[in-house]
Amino acid sequence: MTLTHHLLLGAALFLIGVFGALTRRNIIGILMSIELMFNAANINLAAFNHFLHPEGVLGMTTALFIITVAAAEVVVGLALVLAIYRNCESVYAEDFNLLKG
Amino acid sequence: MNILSLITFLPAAGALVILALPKERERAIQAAALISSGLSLILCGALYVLFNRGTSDMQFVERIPWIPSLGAQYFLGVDGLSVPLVILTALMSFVSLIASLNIKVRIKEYFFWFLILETGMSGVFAALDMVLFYVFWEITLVPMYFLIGIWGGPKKEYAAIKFFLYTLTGSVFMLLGILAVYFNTTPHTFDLLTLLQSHAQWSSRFQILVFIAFYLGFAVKVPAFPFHTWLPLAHVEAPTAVSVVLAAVLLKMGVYGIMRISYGMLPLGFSWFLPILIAIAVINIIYGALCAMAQTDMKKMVAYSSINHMGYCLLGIAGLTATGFAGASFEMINHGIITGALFLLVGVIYDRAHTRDISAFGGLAAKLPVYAGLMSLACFASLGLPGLAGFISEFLCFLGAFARWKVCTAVSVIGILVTAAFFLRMLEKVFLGPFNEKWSALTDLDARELCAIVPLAALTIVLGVYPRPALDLMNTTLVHMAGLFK
Amino acid sequence: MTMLEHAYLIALIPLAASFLILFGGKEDPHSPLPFVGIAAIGWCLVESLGILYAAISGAALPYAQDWSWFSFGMTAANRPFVYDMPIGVLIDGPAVFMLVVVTLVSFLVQIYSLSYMHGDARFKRYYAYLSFFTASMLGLVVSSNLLVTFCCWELVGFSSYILIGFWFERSEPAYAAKKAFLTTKLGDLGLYLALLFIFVLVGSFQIPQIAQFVSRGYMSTAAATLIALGILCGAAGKSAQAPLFIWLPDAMEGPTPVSALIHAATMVAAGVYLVARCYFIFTAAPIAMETVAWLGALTAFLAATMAIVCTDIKRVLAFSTVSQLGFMMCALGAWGLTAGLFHLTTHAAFKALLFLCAGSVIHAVHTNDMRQMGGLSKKMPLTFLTTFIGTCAISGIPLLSGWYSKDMILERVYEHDPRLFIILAITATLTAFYMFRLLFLTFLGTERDKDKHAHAHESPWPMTVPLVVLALLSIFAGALLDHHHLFESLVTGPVSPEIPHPAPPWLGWSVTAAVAASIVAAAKLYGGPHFETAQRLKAAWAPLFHLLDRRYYLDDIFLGLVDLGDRAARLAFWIDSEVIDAIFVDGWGAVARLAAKLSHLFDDLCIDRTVDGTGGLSVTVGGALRSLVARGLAQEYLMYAAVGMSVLAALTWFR
Amino acid sequence: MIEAIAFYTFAAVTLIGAFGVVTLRNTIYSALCLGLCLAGVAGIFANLGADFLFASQLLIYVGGIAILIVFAVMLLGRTSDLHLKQVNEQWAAAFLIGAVTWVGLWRAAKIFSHTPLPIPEAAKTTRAIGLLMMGDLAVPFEAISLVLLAALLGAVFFSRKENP
Repeated sequence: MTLTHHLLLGAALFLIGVFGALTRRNIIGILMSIELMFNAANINLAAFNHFLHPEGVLGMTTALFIITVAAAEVVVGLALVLAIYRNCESVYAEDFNLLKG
Repeated sequence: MNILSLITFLPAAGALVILALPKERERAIQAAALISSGLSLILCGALYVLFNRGTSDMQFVERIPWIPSLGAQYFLGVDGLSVPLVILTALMSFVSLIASLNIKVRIKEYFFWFLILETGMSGVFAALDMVLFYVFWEITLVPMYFLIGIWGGPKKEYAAIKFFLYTLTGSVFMLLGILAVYFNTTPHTFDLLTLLQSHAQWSSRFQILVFIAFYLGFAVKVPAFPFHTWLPLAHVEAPTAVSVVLAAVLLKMGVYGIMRISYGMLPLGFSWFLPILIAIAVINIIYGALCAMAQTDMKKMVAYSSINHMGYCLLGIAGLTATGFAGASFEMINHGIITGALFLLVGVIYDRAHTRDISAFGGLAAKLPVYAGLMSLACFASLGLPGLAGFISEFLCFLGAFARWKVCTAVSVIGILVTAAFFLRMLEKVFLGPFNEKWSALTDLDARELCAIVPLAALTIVLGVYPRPALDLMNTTLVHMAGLFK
Repeated sequence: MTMLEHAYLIALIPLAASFLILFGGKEDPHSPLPFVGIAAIGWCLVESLGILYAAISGAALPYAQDWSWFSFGMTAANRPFVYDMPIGVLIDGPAVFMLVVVTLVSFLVQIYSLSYMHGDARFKRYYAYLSFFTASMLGLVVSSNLLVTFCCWELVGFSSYILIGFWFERSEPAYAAKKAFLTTKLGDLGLYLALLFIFVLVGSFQIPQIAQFVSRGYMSTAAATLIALGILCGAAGKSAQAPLFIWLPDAMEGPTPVSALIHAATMVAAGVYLVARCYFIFTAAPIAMETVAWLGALTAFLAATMAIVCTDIKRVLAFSTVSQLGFMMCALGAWGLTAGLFHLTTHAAFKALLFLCAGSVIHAVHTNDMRQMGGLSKKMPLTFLTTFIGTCAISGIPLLSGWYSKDMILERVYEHDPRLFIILAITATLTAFYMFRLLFLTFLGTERDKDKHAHAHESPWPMTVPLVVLALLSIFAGALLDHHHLFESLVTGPVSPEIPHPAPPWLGWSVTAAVAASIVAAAKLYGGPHFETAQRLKAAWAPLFHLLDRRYYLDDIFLGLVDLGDRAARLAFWIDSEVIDAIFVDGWGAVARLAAKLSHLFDDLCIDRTVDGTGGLSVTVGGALRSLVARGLAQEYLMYAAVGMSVLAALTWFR
Repeated sequence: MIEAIAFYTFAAVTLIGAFGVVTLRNTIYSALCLGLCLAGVAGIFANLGADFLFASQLLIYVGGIAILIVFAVMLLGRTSDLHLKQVNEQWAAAFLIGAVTWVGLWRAAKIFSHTPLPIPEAAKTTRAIGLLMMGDLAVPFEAISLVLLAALLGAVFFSRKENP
C-alpha cells in the first residue's frame, strides 16, 4: 500500500462529502456530508504522518484537533438546526434564503 | 517579589480589585484605592528606613529575565536619586486619593485609572531597564489622558488630546534614542546600568544625536521651554487631584530622566548641550514667572509657577556640581509637596466658589482663617521663604550653578522677585483687603481637605527647617554622580 | 558663663512661644496666652542682660558655638564630597548690644500692646506674630552662619509683612505689606548673589572663616567689592536706604507698636547690623566703603527734607528713622563702626520712645494727621513729657543720649571726608527742625479739632510705663555707655588706614549751635496759632514742597517699575499663548490638518474617482448577476465555491 | 499482504458508508451509514499505526457524533418526509464537479505513487501525542478547549426553549 492509495481514498471520501453537501436537501444531511469531508482530511493527515514523518506524531495530533473542532461544529450545528426547526417547522435548506441581500 | 515590586504593583492590584467591584459600591471602591495606595506608602516608609545611605549602588535590586530574545529584563532598583522620588510618588498619590474622595461621577473608572497611574509613576523611577522604563513611561500617559479627558473642566478634551500628543511625540523620540543606544552597544542591551558604563564606545556625534532624542522626550515632561505649553492647559482642565499628581510627580519624570539618562549615559552630548541647557533654565525661570504674573486664573498661575520651579531644577543640573544636583533633586521633592498643596488649596476654593479668578475674591482671610493660613504657607513656601521647604533647594540650585555660570545665575535670580510678586499679589487680592460680601456663604476647610493638606504643610515646615532627612538620602549618590565626569 | 552657653535659647524660646500662642487655644480677649509671649521675651531680656554683664565683666568674646544642620554634596576643585552645613551662634560686641536692644524694645512693646491692642479681634494672633518676629530677629543677631542670618533676615521681612498687613480688612495695609516685602526682596537679591559668591569663593558661610579668608588676603579686591555691594543692596532694602526707602513710610499702616518695634528700633537696623557683621569684607573694598558712606549721607539728607513737609505723625517719624539710619550707614562707610553702632543703640531707645508716644497720641485722638491735633500737652502731660525728651534726644541736645552718638558720628565723618560732614550737619539741623515741628504741631498751640481734643485722655499704665522706661534710657543711655568708654571697649572696629582731616574741637559745638537755631526757627514757624509764616514759605516754594511731598517721585518710579513688570508679564504671556502655543504647537496641528486636507482632496479627485468607478461598475454587474444567481440559498453559494475548487483541480491537467 | 487486504476492506466500508450517507432517502439510514463510514475511517487509522487516533475516532465520532446525529434525526424526523425527494436539482452539476475534481486530485496523488509503505512499527503514539500537546502545542490545545467551551455554551444558548 502506498501513500497514493490513502490519498485517493481521502479524495474519494472528500468528493462524496462535497457531493452530499451540494445536493442534500436536509440540513442534517448537509451536516453529515461535512463530517465526511473532515474525515477525508483526517485520513490524509494520518497518511502523511505515517508515510512522510513516521518518527513524529504532529499529523495525528492535528487530526485530533480536527476531530475536536468537528465535534464542536456538529454540536453547534445541531443546536442551530433544532432552533431553526422550532421556528420554521422545516429542515430543508432551500426554504431559507436569509442570505439573499 | 521584593519591596520595590510591591510598592510599584500594589496600586495596580488595588486597581484590579476595583475592577472586580460593582460600580454601585462606592465606599468599597474608595476604600480599596486608599488601602492599596496606603500600603504602598507604608512600604515606602520601610524603604526610607531600610535604605542604605552610605552607598551609591543600586539597592533593593530585582532582576528577572522578561523578553529574553530582546534582552529586556524586569529590572528594578533604587539609588539615592530615585528613592526620594519613589517615596514622593507614593505620598502624593495617597494625598491625591484622599482629595479625590469628592469625585462624584464614574467613581470606579476614576480610581481604577488613578491607581494604574500610580503604578506607572513608581515604575518609571524604579525601572533600570530601558524597555521597562519606556513601558512604565507610556503607562502613565493613558490614565492621564482619561483622567483629564473625562473628569476635567470645560475644555477637557482639547487639553487631554494636547497633553497626549505632546508627550507621545516626546516619547517617540525617546524610543528612537533607546533603540539607538541598544543597537550601538556590544553586546546589545537594554540594561541601564550597563548602558551607563558604555558611553566610551560611542562617538561624540552619536552621543549628541541620541542626547537630542532623549532630551526631546524629557523636555516635554519637565516641561522645558519651548515645550511647555501643554502644561497650563492640562493643569487648568484637570481635576484637582490629577493636577496635584501631574505637578508633583509627572514633571519630575522629565528631570529624573535628564539626570539619570541624559547626564549619566551621554556625557559628551550633555557637555555639548550645556550652554543651551543653561539658557533654557534661565528662560524657564524668568519667563515662567512672568507668564504666571500675567494670569488671572489661580490654577493657571500655579501651573506657570511650576515651569518657573522646574527652571530651578534645570539650573541646578546645568551647574554640573554635586551641590546643583542636590538642589535639583531636593527641589523636585519640595516642588512636589508645595505645588501639590497649592493645587489642593486652589481646588478647595474652586469647589466652593466655582471660580478661580483672582480678582473675583477679596478679604477671604477674615472669613476663612485656616484656609488663608494654609494658602499663605504654601505660597510663601513656593516663593522661597526660608524656614519653608522651597528655600534650601532653590538656594542649592543657585549655589550649584553659580560656580560655573555667574552671569546667567545672577540674571535668573530676578525670577525669585517675580515669583514673590505674583504670589503676594494673589494673596493680597484674594485674602486681604475689604471682604467681598458675595462670598459670605463660603465655609472653611472640612476634615477631608485638612487630611490631605495638613500633612503636606507639616512636611513643608519640617523639610524647610531641617532638610537633613531628605538630603541624606541622596548625598552619596549625587556626590558619586558629580564625580563621574570631569 | 552659662548665659553665653545657652545663647541659642534666646532665639528658640520666643519661637516656641509664638507657636504656642498661635496654636494653643482660641481667640479670646481674656486669653492668658499673650502673657506667654511676654514671659518668653522677658526671659530673653534677662538672658541678654546676663550676656551683657558677662561681656562687661570680661568674658571672652567673640563666643562661638556650632552644631551640624544639614549636609549636601558639593564640588570643589573638581572633587565632589559631602559638605556639612553648620548652624550656630556667634556672640561678639555688636551682637551683645543688639541683643539687649532687641529684647528690651520687644519686651516694652509687648507690654505696651497689652493696652494698645486690647479688644482687637485678633489679639492673640498679634502676640504670636510679635513673638515670631522677635525670634527671627534674635536669630539674625546671634547666628554665626550667614545663610542662617539670611534665613532670619527673610523671616523678619515676612514678620514685617504679616504685621504691616495686620489690619488687612482695609486695602492700604494689605498694599503696604506687599510693597514692603517686595521692595526689601529687591534688595535681598543682591544679598542673595553676595551669599552665592561668598560660598563659591570661601566654601563656607561661617563668619569667622570668611573673616579669616579675607584677612589672609585670599579675596581679591574686585570680589570683595562685588560681595560688599551685594550685601549693601540687601542692607539698603531692609534698612530703607535710598532709593529703596519708599516702603517704610507706607509701612506705617501697621499697628503703631509694630512700627516702634520693627520699623524703628530693630528690623530696620538689621541692615546696619549686617554691614557691621560683615565689616571685614567692606574694609577690604574701598569702593564699597565709599558707596556706603555716600549712600548713607544721601539717604539721611533726602529723608530729612521729606520729613519737613509731612503731616502724618507716624510718617514724620518714619522719615526720621530713614534719616537716622542714613547717619549710621554713613558712619560705617567712614570707618566708624563704633560710632554707627553706638548711634544704632541710642537711636533704638529714643525712636522706639517717639513711636510709642505717637501711638499713645493716636490712641487718644484716633487720627494720624498732625493738623487735627494741637494743644494736647494739657490732656496728656506724661506723653508730652516723654515725647519732649525723645525729641531732644534725637535732635542732639547735649548730654542726652542722641548727642553722644551723633557727635561721635559727625566727628568720625569729618575725619573721613568733610563734604560728608557738611551734608550730615545740615541733616542734623533739619532733624531738630522737623522734630520740634512735630512737637509743636501735636502738643502745643491751639486745639484745632475740638471734638478730638475733647475726647483725648492720658493712656493707661501699660502704655505709659514703657514710655517712662524708654524716656529714662533716652536720657541716660548715652552717658552710661560712654562712661569709661564702655561701648567702645566692647565694639571695636578696624581703624581707618589714614585720617586725612583731624576733627577740630569746636566741631560738635558748632553743630549744637545750628541745632539750637533750627529749634528756634521751628518755634517761630509752628509755635503760634496760625502759622502764617509757614504758609507763606510754602506758597513761595511751592514746586519744592510739591517735590518733597511726592517723595522725589520715587514712589512713581517704583510704580512705573511695577507697571513695567506687568507689561513684561503680559508680553511674556502673549508670546506664550499667541506665538509659541499658536505657532509651534497649534501651528503644527494646522499644518498637519492642511496636509490631511490636501491628501483628502487628492483622494477625492483622483483615487476615489477610480475606486468609485470600479465600485460602480461592480455594483452594476453585481446587480445584474444577483437576480440571476444569488437567490439566498446556501447550497447555491456552496456550489460556486465547489466550481472554483474544480477549476483549480482541473489546472493539474495542464501540468 | 494482510495490510493490503485490510486497507481495501476498510476503504470499501468507508466509501460504501459515505455513498449511503449522501444518497439514502431516509435520513435515519443516512445517519447509520455515517456511523459505518466513520468506523471504516477508524480502521484505516488503525492500519496506519495511529492507535490513539483510532481510539479517538471510535470514541468521539462513532460513539459520540454519529449517535448525536441519530438522536437529532429522530427528534426532527417526520414520516411524511420519506415520500419527498432528498436530493435537490443541482445534483447533475455537483456530479460533474466531483468528477472533474476527482481527475485532478488523482493526477496530484500520483506524485506519491513510488513511496513504499514502511514496515509498520508497534510504537505507541499516545505518549508522544500527550507530550506534544502539553509542550509545543499547548497554546492551540488551550485554544481548542476554549472553542469547545464556546461551542457548549452556544449550543445551550441556541437550543433553549424560550430562545426566539
